[in-house]
Amino acid sequence: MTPALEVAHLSKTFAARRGPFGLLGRRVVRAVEDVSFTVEASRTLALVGESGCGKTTIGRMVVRLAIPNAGSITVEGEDFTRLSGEALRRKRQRVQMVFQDPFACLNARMTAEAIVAEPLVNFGLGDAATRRRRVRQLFDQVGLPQTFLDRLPHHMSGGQRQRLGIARALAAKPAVIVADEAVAALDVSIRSQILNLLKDLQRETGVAYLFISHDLSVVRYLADEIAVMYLGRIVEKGPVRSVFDTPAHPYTQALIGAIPASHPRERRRRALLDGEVPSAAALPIGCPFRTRCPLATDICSREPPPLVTVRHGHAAACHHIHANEMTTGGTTT
Amino acid sequence: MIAYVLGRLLAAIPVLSAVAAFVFLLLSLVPGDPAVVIAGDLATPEQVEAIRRSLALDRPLVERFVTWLGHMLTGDFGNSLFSGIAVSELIVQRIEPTLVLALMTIVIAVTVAVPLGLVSAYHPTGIVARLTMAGAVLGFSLPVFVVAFGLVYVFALGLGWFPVQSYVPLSEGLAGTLHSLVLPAVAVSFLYIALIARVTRAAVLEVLREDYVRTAHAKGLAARLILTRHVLRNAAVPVITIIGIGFAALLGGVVVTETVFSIPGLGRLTADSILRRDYPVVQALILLFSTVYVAVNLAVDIAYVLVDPRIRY
Amino acid sequence: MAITVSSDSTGRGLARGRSLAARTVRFVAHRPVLAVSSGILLLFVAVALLSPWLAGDPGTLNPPRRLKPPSATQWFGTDHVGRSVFDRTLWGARISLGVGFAVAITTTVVGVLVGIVAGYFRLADTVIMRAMDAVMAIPAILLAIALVALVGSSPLVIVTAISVPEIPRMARMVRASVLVLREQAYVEAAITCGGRVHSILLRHILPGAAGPILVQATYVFASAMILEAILSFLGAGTPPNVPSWGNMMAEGRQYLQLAPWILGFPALGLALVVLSVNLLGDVWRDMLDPSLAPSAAGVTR
Amino acid sequence: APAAAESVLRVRPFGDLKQIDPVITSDYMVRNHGYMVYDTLFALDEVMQIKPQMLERWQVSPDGLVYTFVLRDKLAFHNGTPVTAADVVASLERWGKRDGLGQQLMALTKSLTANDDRTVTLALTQPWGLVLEALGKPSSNVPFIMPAGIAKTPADTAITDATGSGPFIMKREEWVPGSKVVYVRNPNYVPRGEPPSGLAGGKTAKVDRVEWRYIPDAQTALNALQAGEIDIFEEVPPDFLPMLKGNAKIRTAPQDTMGMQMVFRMNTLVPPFNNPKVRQAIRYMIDQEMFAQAYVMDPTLYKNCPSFYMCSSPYFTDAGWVKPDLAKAKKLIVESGYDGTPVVVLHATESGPTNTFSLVAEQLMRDIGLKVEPQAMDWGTLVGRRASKATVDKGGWSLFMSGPTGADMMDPAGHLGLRSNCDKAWFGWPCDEEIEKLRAEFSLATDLQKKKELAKAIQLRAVEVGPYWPAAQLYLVRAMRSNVEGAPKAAVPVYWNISLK
Amino acid sequence: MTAPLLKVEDLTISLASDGGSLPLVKSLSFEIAAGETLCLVGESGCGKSLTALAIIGLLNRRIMRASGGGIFFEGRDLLSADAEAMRRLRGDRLAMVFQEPMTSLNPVQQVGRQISEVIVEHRGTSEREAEREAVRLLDLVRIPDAARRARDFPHQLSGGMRQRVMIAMALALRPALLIADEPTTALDVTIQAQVLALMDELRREFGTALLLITHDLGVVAEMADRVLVLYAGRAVEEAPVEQLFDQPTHPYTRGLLDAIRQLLKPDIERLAEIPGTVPVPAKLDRGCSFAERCGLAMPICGEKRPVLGPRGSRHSAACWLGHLPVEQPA
Ligand SMILES: Nc1ncnc2c1ncn2[C@@H]1O[C@H](COP(=O)(O)OP(=O)(O)OP(=O)(O)O)[C@@H](O)[C@H]1O
Ligand SMILES: Nc1ncnc2c1ncn2[C@@H]1O[C@H](COP(=O)(O)OP(=O)(O)OP(=O)(O)O)[C@@H](O)[C@H]1O
Ligand SMILES: [Mg+2]
Ligand SMILES: [Mg+2]
Repeated sequence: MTPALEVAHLSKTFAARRGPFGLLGRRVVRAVEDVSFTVEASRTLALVGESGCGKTTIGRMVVRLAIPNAGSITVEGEDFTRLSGEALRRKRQRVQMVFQDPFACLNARMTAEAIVAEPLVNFGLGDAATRRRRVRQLFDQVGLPQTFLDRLPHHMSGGQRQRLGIARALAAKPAVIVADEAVAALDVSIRSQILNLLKDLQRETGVAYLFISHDLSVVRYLADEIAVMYLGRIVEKGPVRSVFDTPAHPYTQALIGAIPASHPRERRRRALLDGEVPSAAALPIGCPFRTRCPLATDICSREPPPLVTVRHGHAAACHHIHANEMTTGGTTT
Repeated sequence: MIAYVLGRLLAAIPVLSAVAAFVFLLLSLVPGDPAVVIAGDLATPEQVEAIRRSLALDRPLVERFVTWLGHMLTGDFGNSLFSGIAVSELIVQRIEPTLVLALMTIVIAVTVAVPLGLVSAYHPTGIVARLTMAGAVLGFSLPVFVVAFGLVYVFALGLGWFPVQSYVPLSEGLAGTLHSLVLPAVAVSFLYIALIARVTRAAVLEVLREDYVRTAHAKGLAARLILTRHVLRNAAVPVITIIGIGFAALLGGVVVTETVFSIPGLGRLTADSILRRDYPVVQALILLFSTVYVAVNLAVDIAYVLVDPRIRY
Repeated sequence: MAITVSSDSTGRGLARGRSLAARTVRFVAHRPVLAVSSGILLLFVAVALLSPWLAGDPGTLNPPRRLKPPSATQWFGTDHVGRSVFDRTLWGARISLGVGFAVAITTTVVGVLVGIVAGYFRLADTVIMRAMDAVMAIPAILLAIALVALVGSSPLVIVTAISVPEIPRMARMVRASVLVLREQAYVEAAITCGGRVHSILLRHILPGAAGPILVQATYVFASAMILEAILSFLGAGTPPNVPSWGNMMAEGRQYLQLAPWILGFPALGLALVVLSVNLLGDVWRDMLDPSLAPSAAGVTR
Repeated sequence: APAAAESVLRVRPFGDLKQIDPVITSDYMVRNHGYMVYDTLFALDEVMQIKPQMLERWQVSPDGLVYTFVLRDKLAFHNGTPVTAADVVASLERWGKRDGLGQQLMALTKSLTANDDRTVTLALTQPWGLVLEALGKPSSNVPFIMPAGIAKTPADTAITDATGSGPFIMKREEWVPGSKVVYVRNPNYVPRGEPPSGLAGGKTAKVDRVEWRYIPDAQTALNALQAGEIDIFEEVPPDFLPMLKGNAKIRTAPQDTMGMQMVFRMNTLVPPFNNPKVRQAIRYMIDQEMFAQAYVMDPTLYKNCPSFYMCSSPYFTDAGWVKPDLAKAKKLIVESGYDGTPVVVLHATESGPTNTFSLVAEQLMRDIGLKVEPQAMDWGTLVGRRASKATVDKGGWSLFMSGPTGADMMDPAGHLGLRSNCDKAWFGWPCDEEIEKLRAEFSLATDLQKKKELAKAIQLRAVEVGPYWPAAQLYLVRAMRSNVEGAPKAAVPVYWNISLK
Repeated sequence: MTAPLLKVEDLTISLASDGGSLPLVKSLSFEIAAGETLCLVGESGCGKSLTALAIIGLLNRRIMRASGGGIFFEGRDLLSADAEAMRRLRGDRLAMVFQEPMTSLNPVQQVGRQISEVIVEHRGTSEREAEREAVRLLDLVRIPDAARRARDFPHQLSGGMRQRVMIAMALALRPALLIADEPTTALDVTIQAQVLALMDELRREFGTALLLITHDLGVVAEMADRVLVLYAGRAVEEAPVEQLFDQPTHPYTRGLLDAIRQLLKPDIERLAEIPGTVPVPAKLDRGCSFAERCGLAMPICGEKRPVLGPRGSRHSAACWLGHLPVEQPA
């Protein structure tokens, strides 16, 4: 079976111009560096990591809003990066995105109904009546009352807008959904509904999710696999269980360690990561994480660590994997 | 970006060539010929024919175009068919008043219109908004000669502050020049104020509802600062566009104003030359205007990037 | 699905009836400005259409009664050859409004098309906008004279000669807004939703640019009427015996002091029409403004 | 810039000086410019007598075949070189190639030679009564005397050097076509001893500088005059005159002694005006009073002049003239078998009498049953269009209105509108052997009584064939600040002898 | 106890439209003392953001009205304060982090400038100095390479970075009250922890009071002193944080806590949900607004609206079940 989404050796740099017309020079930000992963149909890959490490950029490349500098993106066996024109447009139906910003991505002049109906109209899915029905169904599914059909995004709260974005992504029944912080603005009860919905849909339609999130508990609930990114690279990748239970990379460990308490009594001063976060514009030689890594040694400042398999399906990029392998019991202690 | 600018400058060559050829063609279509005008009302047909020959106007169109192009490439724009004065000299004589008038007008217009537009967007039901609207309607619908007449009547004939007409060249002192152009500049800027203020208002209304304006308020910035620093800059692209368009049009000459105030500018030179079919002058002028438009448009496009970093070409 | 939605009949029912038309009616009812300005505009359109029945022959000269001020018999006075300013103003509405609307619509439609395409596609920008640069510099006067020579004088020629140099200006204005708007996140979202280029341009980008476009259009509308006079003067416009507001104002200019009514009445007509068009533009803009939109009322009751 | 002590006369001329060759063009502005910088051999005085101007003396042989002209002493061009007989010869030859009378003169000339520096001999092949009329011609084209070097320029190529020997020197570098022409006093000019009279007599430049400021807009010019920014305003639109009445600082005076004749010019080559009957109908249609009144209300400013000649002309006669009669005109149209071919009017819309007269003409023609198709245009287009001899459906024309100065309408010989030599005639190309024969006789006649009879005969013939119709005579007015003194009463507005108080 | 820093009394926010006015937030009262952290939690769309906007005085005046007893900040009623007085307070004593980090930044101004601006405005320092301070603040919120990033435009930053810029802006002048509307949704947990620590530091050092709006009960657990639970525009429960986690009284609160707890359990197949959705505001006239979705609803719930009543010291809830013994959550 061809995987729903296959990303190979994806790289993206941004040349940020400094000063008007770049007269003060350019700064090249390496936002994504040689990233590869595969998401099978009916599976969910969670992308987690440092803020600014390139998750959104990957998502944007996957839906082809950004053109990668290198690498390929294959959707259901078809190279997405090669398509253009009408073929590309048609193919877009298979890959939809929930945007990180629930307001900027909604046209302020369109009613909620028109927003959700847009992919249906564009991809010619169903006649007007079917579309009306489908939009209403989607509103129900994401928990938006039908009275909101005529509302403009301006008149909705953050969570309501986010649900609108989700409904739109679901509308065309795509094969792959890139969900960029799709549930961040939702309260826990709605979030539960949405997460269940996503799972149900996956079961029903076989949709694959590329799920970008900072909320590790959500990731653990929803994802099958997880990829941890740091400064544009994947530093650890593996089945959710394996990664949560036995994180191999020190950054992953720090992430898991930093999950907030679930009860006020459990508050404590966590061991926050110290050290400078290096700039994506001036990556250090060797391991990008070494500036903050408690285990860093000489080799880390010389050679970038390769992604090596730790155990079945679980790989990490660290020179000190074995020294570091610990069997922390997961999230809460 | 530098590459972009260079590209645009290079692109000016085909643009100007196309304009040159097109104008040549247009002129050949236009009835009436300069020989007839030169000969005057009483001339007989043979006399006209003889003049036409002496001006080489009897040559085929293509031949004339090629000859003209050849001369032009060597920097020779020819002589006026009438006065015999070199076209370049004629244009140099006329460019100064036009340039000063255009600058003055646009400065007046922008300094008045932009604040008006801002305020009338910010207080859409306030007195400023209503007055601006009324002014804009008058600015759009009153021909400039009516405005000019009113100004002259009050400020020149009545109060005697400014001259009724005429232009004092820069060589006689900047103050005199500016003084002589106050009324014309105000008269033309009336329309421009209307246009710029309305565009500013429209663009600003669009921006005012953005979240970052709310952020600016949340920072406790004074309204004036919010409007100028945050709102205006985000609304600037259409405003700059209309200013650019207006400025280019002003440089292209404002015939009526120049006529009414008797200013020897490019606008009247253009109109007169067209009307008397002074081909070399018309051609050179239109090429000049094309160059101006190309330059102003390029400047405007560069300005976009300066005000809005998201814009790219 | 586990989510059971509270079915909420009253709210739905209300919302469903809220079609654009219904919203518009409701909107109009609440806005006297809209009513007044569309009233004025309709009145003028009616005058223009009905002028053959409302007014006498606008071409009849009567030298002995030239330059007479408004009076009971001649409501608007007479002009420099003794023609009735009233008759001419009424008849003038025909040409003027016709030219104004035709030019405004032509300019806007073509300018918007050119502008959005140029603003959206880089290649089109380089090619089309350079062509526009070239067109911009051709004086309307020259074009008009040439066109008349080529095809004879007709309303089409007037409209063309005035529109052609205006189109690049409109296009630049549209393009400017598009350059900004095409970088907006919602446009990207629309692309991923499979929006065809035209729908992205027309549905997502154009409404955001509507404000300045509308202003420009009303300006073109007014200036076309004034320009028409200049063209008539050059023979490109209407025949000298057919009045237009522009024509009348141009002729009345010499008599501004002596007989201000010659210029005054057509100018008043023009101002009223421009005012109502401007007000309508504003109201329309307000209707389009999502932050003020009445759809918030969708939750009322 | 003028120094403070300089006296400057600021004039708003009626038009723009587009060019400076008074021979190549008949443009009146160029003519007026010519009077500033050039001098003439003869000139017309206030009472229409031709007087020597550059000449010390002249004589004609008893057989009327040889004319000898002796130049005054100390005549010099602006560049200092003396005016010689050779200059005169060259200038007259060039003029003779273009001017109507000049051409006639040259046709009869056996030789034109410079005997010495100051003497010119003109030998004719037969006696001609109009030699002085030609050389003292007040209006276009005036036989101005220019340096031989310049006068050698082919008559079809415009000269660009304004060096002459007249009372003023043109400041070429201050000339801004379309805006300003500057003349300064010619310090070396030696005026004649006689008192000034019309274009003749002593010409003294009494101001240091004359500036022609072309103010295209009449309203602006009026304002400028009221504000004292100009001293003289040529061709005041008659409707402005009442506004100047009460102003003590401004007075008005006739601009020239001749006035102008409005001309209703028909194209006699193509239908409908190729039909003499239709032209006869027009003859009954034209009501000069009505035409004039549509333009001027003040009866002193126009004249219903029942003649092809100006009322001030010695040849004036109302022989053969009819009273306007619209009913008769209508009848004649019906009789003419008019087939509905549209009368295409080249309607120049530039303000002024032409526009108004066209409007009136159109209305009257409609009233008598002609189909009228006015085509608005600028004067530049008009002069181009009127050269076409095509029928109206092929871009031709039927009618235009024009207003030549009275000087061109004084006598049959120089008469612009009466010329009926077919192709060579003025636009409209009337063709009538009889008229031409009478005109030739007129030219050769030397006796005034004989001439008057011939002029009457020509008029009688012309009313039958209708080469054109006069549509009223108008007088132009110029307004000046009350401190302007000494403006000559002449056939042409000139600026010598004027001083500022 | 000292006088509270902020006291909101009987605040009602209603939507004015051509059809009348519709309350979205109803009779809300709460207070915050200096140095205290109050967390506002509640269903999406229940009016949290509107409340925040009302406090800082930035509701869209043309369609929204805030009315009621008053909003007293440092003893002064903000509802009746004049525009200039409000302006002086905002950004200085009263700062807010908006929920929409992307659209809340000016797209055409460098982010450093956007931060320094507020310093210049209220402190009158030189541009230079303020810019240095801006870089320092960006560094504090853990933006790498802060000096260079300060010169970036918002579109060049990632979502989390923009959010941190917003936070830096709000912290710039160490306000007396910081309103943070979901400030950390785009931050990964390590950065989030650092940013929260930063706010906490501010609170301890300068006595800044914090009104924190969040959906993340983890953040609540970490930060809150007290928690106010809103439902459909009304306060339904208010309690010190430990009490709330230990003894949630209102069924809605319990639902929320259940939802988060089960997510923490490994290997759950399906999350339990609170059935139904928030009813539209218009229908809230009678009875308890939560009744339709409440598993414990009684007949009275549909008829009479419960008022906020005490449930122990500093703990109150609005529920007819208030007096029934509450089970400890599992
Ligand atoms: N301009 C408006 N017109 C109409 N209704 C509005 C408007 N703004 C907000 N609302 C409604 O008011 C309610 C409260 O909105 P608010 O933004 O305060 O919610 P919130 O509690 O912040 O939710 P979230 O957690 O989703 O951000 C929502 O139901 C929303 O639909
Ligand atoms: N248009 C752009 N121009 C320049 N740099 C950019 C641009 N877009 C993104 N970047 C840079 O690329 C890097 C990755 O950004 P991205 O938005 O992918 O991060 P992210 O992982 O989604 O972060 P977050 O969790 O904060 O949303 C950042 O350093 C960002 O500054
Ligand atoms: Mg992101
Ligand atoms: Mg909110």
